[in-house]
Amino acid sequence: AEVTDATVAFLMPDQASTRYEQHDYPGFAAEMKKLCPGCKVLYQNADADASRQQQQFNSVISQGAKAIVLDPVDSTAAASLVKLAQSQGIKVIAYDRPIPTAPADFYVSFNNEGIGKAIADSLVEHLKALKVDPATGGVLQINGSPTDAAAGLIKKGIHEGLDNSGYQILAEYDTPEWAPPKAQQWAGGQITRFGPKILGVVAANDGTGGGAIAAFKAAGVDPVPSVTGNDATIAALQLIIAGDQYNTISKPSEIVAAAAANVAIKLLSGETPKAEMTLYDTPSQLFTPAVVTQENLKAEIIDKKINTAAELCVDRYAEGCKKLGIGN
Amino acid sequence: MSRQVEQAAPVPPQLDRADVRVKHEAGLSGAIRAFFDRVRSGDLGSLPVIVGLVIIWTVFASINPIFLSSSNLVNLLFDSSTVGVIALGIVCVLMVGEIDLSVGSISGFASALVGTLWVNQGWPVALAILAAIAVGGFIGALYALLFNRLGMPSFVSTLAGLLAVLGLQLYILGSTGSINLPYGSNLVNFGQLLVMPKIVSFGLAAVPGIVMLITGLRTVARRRAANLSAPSTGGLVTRAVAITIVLELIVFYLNQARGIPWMFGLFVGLVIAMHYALTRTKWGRSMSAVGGNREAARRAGINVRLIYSSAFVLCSMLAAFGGVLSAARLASASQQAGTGDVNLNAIAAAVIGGTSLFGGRGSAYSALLGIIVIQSIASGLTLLDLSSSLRYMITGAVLAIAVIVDSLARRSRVSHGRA
Amino acid sequence: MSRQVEQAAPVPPQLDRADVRVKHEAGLSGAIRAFFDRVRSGDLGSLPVIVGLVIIWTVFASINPIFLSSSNLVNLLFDSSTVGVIALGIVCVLMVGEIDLSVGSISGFASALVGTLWVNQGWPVALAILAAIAVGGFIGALYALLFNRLGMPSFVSTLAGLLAVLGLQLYILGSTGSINLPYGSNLVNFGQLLVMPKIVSFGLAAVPGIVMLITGLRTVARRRAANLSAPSTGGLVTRAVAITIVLELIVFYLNQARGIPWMFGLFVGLVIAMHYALTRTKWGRSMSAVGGNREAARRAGINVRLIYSSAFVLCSMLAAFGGVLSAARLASASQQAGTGDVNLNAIAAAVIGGTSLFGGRGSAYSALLGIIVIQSIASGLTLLDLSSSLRYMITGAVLAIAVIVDSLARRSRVSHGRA
Amino acid sequence: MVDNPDGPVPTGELVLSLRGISKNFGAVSALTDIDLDVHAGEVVALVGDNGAGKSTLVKILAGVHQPSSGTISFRGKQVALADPSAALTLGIATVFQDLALCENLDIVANIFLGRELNPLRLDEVAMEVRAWTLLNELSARIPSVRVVVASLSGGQRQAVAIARSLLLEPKLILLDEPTAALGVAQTAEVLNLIERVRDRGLGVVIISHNMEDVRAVADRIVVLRLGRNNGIFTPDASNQELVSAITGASNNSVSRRAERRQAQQDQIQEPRP
Amino acid sequence: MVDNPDGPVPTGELVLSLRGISKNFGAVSALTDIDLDVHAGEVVALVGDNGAGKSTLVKILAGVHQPSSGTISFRGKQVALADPSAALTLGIATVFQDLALCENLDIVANIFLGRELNPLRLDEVAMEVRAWTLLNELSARIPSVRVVVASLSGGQRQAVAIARSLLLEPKLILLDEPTAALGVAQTAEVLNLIERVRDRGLGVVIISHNMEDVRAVADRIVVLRLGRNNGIFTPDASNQELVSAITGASNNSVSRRAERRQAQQDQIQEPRP
Ligand SMILES: Nc1ncnc2c1ncn2[C@@H]1O[C@H](COP(=O)(O)OP(=O)(O)OP(=O)(O)O)[C@@H](O)[C@H]1O
Ligand SMILES: Nc1ncnc2c1ncn2[C@@H]1O[C@H](COP(=O)(O)OP(=O)(O)OP(=O)(O)O)[C@@H](O)[C@H]1O
Ligand SMILES: [Mg+2]
Ligand SMILES: [Mg+2]
Repeated sequence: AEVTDATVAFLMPDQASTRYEQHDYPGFAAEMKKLCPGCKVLYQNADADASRQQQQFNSVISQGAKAIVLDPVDSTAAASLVKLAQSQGIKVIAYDRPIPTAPADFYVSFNNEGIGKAIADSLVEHLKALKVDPATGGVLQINGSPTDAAAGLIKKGIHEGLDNSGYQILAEYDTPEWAPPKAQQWAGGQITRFGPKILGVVAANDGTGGGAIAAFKAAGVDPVPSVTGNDATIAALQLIIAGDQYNTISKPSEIVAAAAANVAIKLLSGETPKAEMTLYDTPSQLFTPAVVTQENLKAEIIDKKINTAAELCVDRYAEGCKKLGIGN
Repeated sequence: MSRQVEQAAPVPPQLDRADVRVKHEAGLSGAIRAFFDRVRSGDLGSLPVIVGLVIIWTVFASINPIFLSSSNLVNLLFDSSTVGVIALGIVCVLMVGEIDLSVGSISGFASALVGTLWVNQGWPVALAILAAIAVGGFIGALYALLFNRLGMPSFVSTLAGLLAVLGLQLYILGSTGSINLPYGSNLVNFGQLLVMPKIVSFGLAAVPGIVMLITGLRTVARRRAANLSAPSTGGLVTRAVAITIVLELIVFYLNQARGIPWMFGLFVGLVIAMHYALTRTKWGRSMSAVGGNREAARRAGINVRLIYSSAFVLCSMLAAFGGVLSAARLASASQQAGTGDVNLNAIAAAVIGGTSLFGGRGSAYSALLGIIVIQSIASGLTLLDLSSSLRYMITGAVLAIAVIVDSLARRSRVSHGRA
Repeated sequence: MSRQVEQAAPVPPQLDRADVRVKHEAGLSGAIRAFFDRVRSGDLGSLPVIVGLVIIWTVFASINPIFLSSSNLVNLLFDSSTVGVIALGIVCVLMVGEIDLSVGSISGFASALVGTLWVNQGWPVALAILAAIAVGGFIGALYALLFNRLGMPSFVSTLAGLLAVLGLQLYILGSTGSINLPYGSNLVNFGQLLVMPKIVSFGLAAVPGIVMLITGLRTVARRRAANLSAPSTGGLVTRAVAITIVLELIVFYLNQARGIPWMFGLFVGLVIAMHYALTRTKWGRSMSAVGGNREAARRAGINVRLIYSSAFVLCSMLAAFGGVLSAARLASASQQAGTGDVNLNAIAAAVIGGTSLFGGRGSAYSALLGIIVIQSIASGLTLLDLSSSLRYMITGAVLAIAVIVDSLARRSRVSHGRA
Repeated sequence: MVDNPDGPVPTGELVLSLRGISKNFGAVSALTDIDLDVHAGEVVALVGDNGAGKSTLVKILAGVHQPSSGTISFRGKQVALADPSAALTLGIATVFQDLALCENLDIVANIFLGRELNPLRLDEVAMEVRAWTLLNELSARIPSVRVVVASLSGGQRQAVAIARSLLLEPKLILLDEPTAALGVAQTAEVLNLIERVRDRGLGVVIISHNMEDVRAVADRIVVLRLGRNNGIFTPDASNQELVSAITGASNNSVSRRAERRQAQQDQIQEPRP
Repeated sequence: MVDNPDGPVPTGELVLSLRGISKNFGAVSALTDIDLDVHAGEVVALVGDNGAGKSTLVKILAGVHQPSSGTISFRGKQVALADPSAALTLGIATVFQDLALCENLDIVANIFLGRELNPLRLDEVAMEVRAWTLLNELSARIPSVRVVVASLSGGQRQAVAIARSLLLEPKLILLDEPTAALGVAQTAEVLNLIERVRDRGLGVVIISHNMEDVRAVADRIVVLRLGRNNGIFTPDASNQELVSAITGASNNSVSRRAERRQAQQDQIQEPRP
């Protein structure tokens, strides 16, 4: 059956990065508009509060949502939301983070654990390429918030990447609330502690990575050891251009969001969307994000039109851009 | 004795009506006139907050009528109950002029405890809940000890507690991250589904009016017998009937959807019990006295330390219980439970409802009213598609508006010489 | 006049030494004896917090000697300066018995403003900073308006502000998320690298002692002339020398590493200025008076509203300035700036340092001491490899320990009849 | 408001004049239709039972409360005393019954509150000297002026409050039970002081429950009863008269007590010689 | 502590006995080596200059402060008054100079504070009736007992504080300037009351600056000066004697003022007839 006027909700978890409001939601809304101009999209962000997400979930049901795309704040707590919705015949599409204990109707995501592993692997390869001797030191690991499930996944992935890499983890830190100043302070402490033994830093997102870079700069360490990131924020891309940050992860969320919109429409019209695999008993479609370094920044970001050269190459970064062949 | 002799006027009929300077209003019309007098002089109790609430509701409903749909309101009641219970504990510590910044952590820790003990260790659920509440009480006792024996300001001790208890929560959840409470278990049903049968809710809604009438009439009789002035029976009956009608209408409306959550019923029950304890018992009197003038209370022979201890312990126990309810509501005990703005919301609810941060002035109802204000704002805004930045700004503005009415009323009270 | 006649004793030499009941200690040995008397009776000022700090430092240093390495201490000073400036503003509002819960949001908003105006819009950096501070002041003026005109409790208005300003911050950062402040720019260098030349730092470390000596001697002379008792010159010199030696030693030690950050110098300068303003000016006197007894201050003809306004505006301006410094420190203006525990840390710093939450008692130095306690704990723990759960627990415990000494001293003061 | 508020006040001029002042607190009418005149160089005593409204009247004159109705004229001009600083600016100094001191500040700070010398760099030495002078004038027994008011005895606090009011050069001084907590010597000094102040041409309003003191210093005694004017007496009115006006009955506890004591003493003396 | 604290006190028994009580506040010695005895059925007046230490002594007896040294015996047994409730349990009721009322509570609640009727379901009606009875006994003029103490006049508050102390059945009553803020009628009632209480065999300690009242009710007058015992007088001691003991000099402000007034009156009277 053709869907013409359904209400679909898009529930995002937090503000920790801008992607949800800058990329995911616009991407989702645009795709919905294309697929079903008469449909209504409800957007909510739970600001990292599981109870608020529950409230928003109930609220969109009151508003007549027939399909809900849910990026859970708390994957466990989301189980009851899934059950609640399904008991009323409402479709739930898990988005970004899986809901392990209650199979949703579909799961679309970038692979968070994969992200963690990817940035760690990328850093390790880089160090090996530079022929950095593992015996001379190790790397720091900066994780996300200790109370954030997604951070837990990334942390797991980073460990996977580092544990058998030959590079020892000097110290590890769960950054409360992903706060960059905390990451900076912690990194500052490690710099006094380990000094030149720090060969690189695996940071779970661009904010904490930026904090680590600031710590190195503040300690007068030059050059700054390689620092990873994740999310491809403009600020991080600029740091990569300037050579201060080593890598980040580009997650053109629009792709996933569009996929979620497709799945939603399919589910609503009674079709079964095509699944690549089954995760936690849920038919799933996972996208692998791209690691961005100086080498592929132009290809991954500019050429794929995720950001424009004009956005990135403001005055101070113009020179770096030129070196990477970005802009005019 | 000497009074009557000195007074030139004819012997006044009642002990408390002897002073010629006081205007007394009699009968029903008098009661109404007295009410308007009070409105003008700003002595209004919780009325201003209710007015603020009505304004907020009207605005939200006019933007999106779903706000007032009974199913949305039922959800609102579910959501209010969990933090509301915590706010009730906050009222206790605020009454004695102290604060507890760690209620969020304690609630999260309690939910983690219930999760581990019940789900992972297989304890009976009731025992797990009791254990969580007991642990909460123990933490409160610790604060009381630090306060009474070492004189540590509660702001500092509970700030330390906030961190330490959060650490404990992460620690016991460490291996699993978060724990599912079994969907379909009584506890989770209680937190998510259970509503009162219609007949029960109608019955309960009649109780306040009836109790008011019975105790009111008894008091009138006793006061008359003791040669004291007494409110008019007419006014009493009118008030009881009015309250019953309003409550029954609310219940009727909510019964259009799922009905009144038992969890909300429990919360209101706790509020009423706390109100009784604060206003009608020696303990409650001592709480106000200690909050108003600690030294005077001590000189009156009140065991000030015991009162502080009771406040801290009660607050922590209610926080723990609120945590259990949140876990039931979410069907999960997670590392995030109790973090975020639980603390601030609980304290804000009490303050918005009219409990003073400086002690000695407050009411159990402030927790109920305050949390409904806060949750109404949250619920109303979820019905609008707003970006987070706008949502924050509007939440702030609406919060301010909700309290402006109350602040203005209080100001007018002060300018009329009632502090 | 009548006094001397009545006193049977020989005419007392000094106006303030006429009462026979007061023991006075004279000379250097007397000063020392008086000091120990004060220690015993618990009247110690900030000494107990310093003792708590020393305990913490000793423990951390014994676990990991790097803690006391001068380079770690220099980091500590950098980190302390940003939140310290915010805590200084909190001291202002606490002095008048109010609170500002939105300092975190304001600081984040200010850093976002500087980021947008300077980096994105190309304003000159100084202008951008001034604009951010001005906007902070405007927000404070708004709180003052709500407080003075509508009587809204500052807890509520600043809670609303916390949300609204956070919304503004997200809004202006909306399109970019976070903004890099350019490495190598003066502002970022100031926040990360700039330290005083050794000679300057030694010079500045001598200033307090010299100023103390000069003003002390002047006061002694004036008091002698006015027939008032005066402290012994010997004690004065001893104290000035002791302070100078201690400061020079600290500076010497820190100069082993990079030296004293200019940012910390700025913070200390602000603390000293605020201390002067609070203790030596009419405005400061009025602040204490309003915080201690608002009605008495009003009856003394103090413009109470103006005082409240100045407190709120100053607090918000310092919060904004602290935000700018944090941005400089981090070389970035992000959506997370000012969220998390900035609020709580700033308020806690002031309270831990000894400023009362209830108004009328406090000191600018409490911001300095308190923030150093808090940052020492954080810094000490970064040097240990701990899981988050342990980290939280230990932070809580250490915080409690840091304050226990102070609490005990205060208790002894109370039991000696000094409230 | 007043053209020349700082000009000298000729003795006998009408400094203050109240007409029809009323004040309600909620349902309680604390003052009803009060009239009162105070002239320069005159001590007016305001007496009345507890709760008669004396302090309320003083607070209205000090700008603390606003009257519900009625007019206040100061030196011939009608004035609105919107807040205490308005009253202070006009030259009305007040010693409040509840003293209105800041317990957390020391004595010097309290005495000079709002009128500190050298606002940008407080002149502590000068203020301390002046504080000692004022307190010694009142014979106050104070160990140190650098202790907080919270640690003072009741009488010491009252002395501080009185010292405060002497600092300013006022036109009118309102003293609400200034000697209630004072010792015998201090009371005598305050009475002396009132006389000196009166002789300097100031208007003085004093409230007291001590009829002896009232008669000693007052030029006119105004009685309030239950918030209303209840007669004006001269100092040579008998105690009996005054007490009747205050309590509203000639057969009152005071007279009864006096009678009973008289009777007892007669009994005791009878058996003796 | 006391074997039979509730037994009746035979008149004349030594109720309270202080030996060598001292109290230091930091560098100030508020009390030095104070001795004091109070017998059952006796009214002891404690007089002294401002800051002489009277209230400090009362606070020590009420358990508010702990003495720095010295011993307290109550009904023959040495006792430690660790806190106010210990003193209350022994049967020592106190009216404090600063009243120690909770401003945020109403009059009834203040009177019954700590001694509420029916702790689990406060009997408000009975308490209100009792409050009115007590206040009427004191002739207090109070519009309503259901207003908060913050809105009362100074005298009304004092009446409430006195009413509080009458509730309990004490063995010893300490009154710290109980009549300072009271009107003439109320003062008379309080003096009556003290006599009634004394006649019931209670010990009473009263502090007052009003020598007339002191002489009217006291059986013994104990003078403190600068924190030390400075003589014990009988009520028939002359004003002159008492004032000299209080101020420590026979040439004091009181005597000078009396002389001056005498001189003035002589002057005035001379030209007349
Ligand atoms: N702020 C207030 N709110 C309500 N009632 C008040 C307020 N202030 C005073 N009153 C009432 O007004 C009346 C007069 O009080 P006021 O203080 O003027 O008495 P007073 O003559 O000074 O008595 P006293 O001799 O006891 O000091 C009292 O009954 C008191 O209860
Ligand atoms: N808590 C305290 N801290 C420091 N000094 C105190 C304290 N309490 C009282 N004092 C001092 O002790 C002395 C005696 O005070 P106290 O209150 O006993 O005097 P008093 O005899 O009651 O005087 P008054 O007649 O004025 O009430 C005073 O000099 C006072 O400053
Ligand atoms: Mg009065
Ligand atoms: Mg006294």
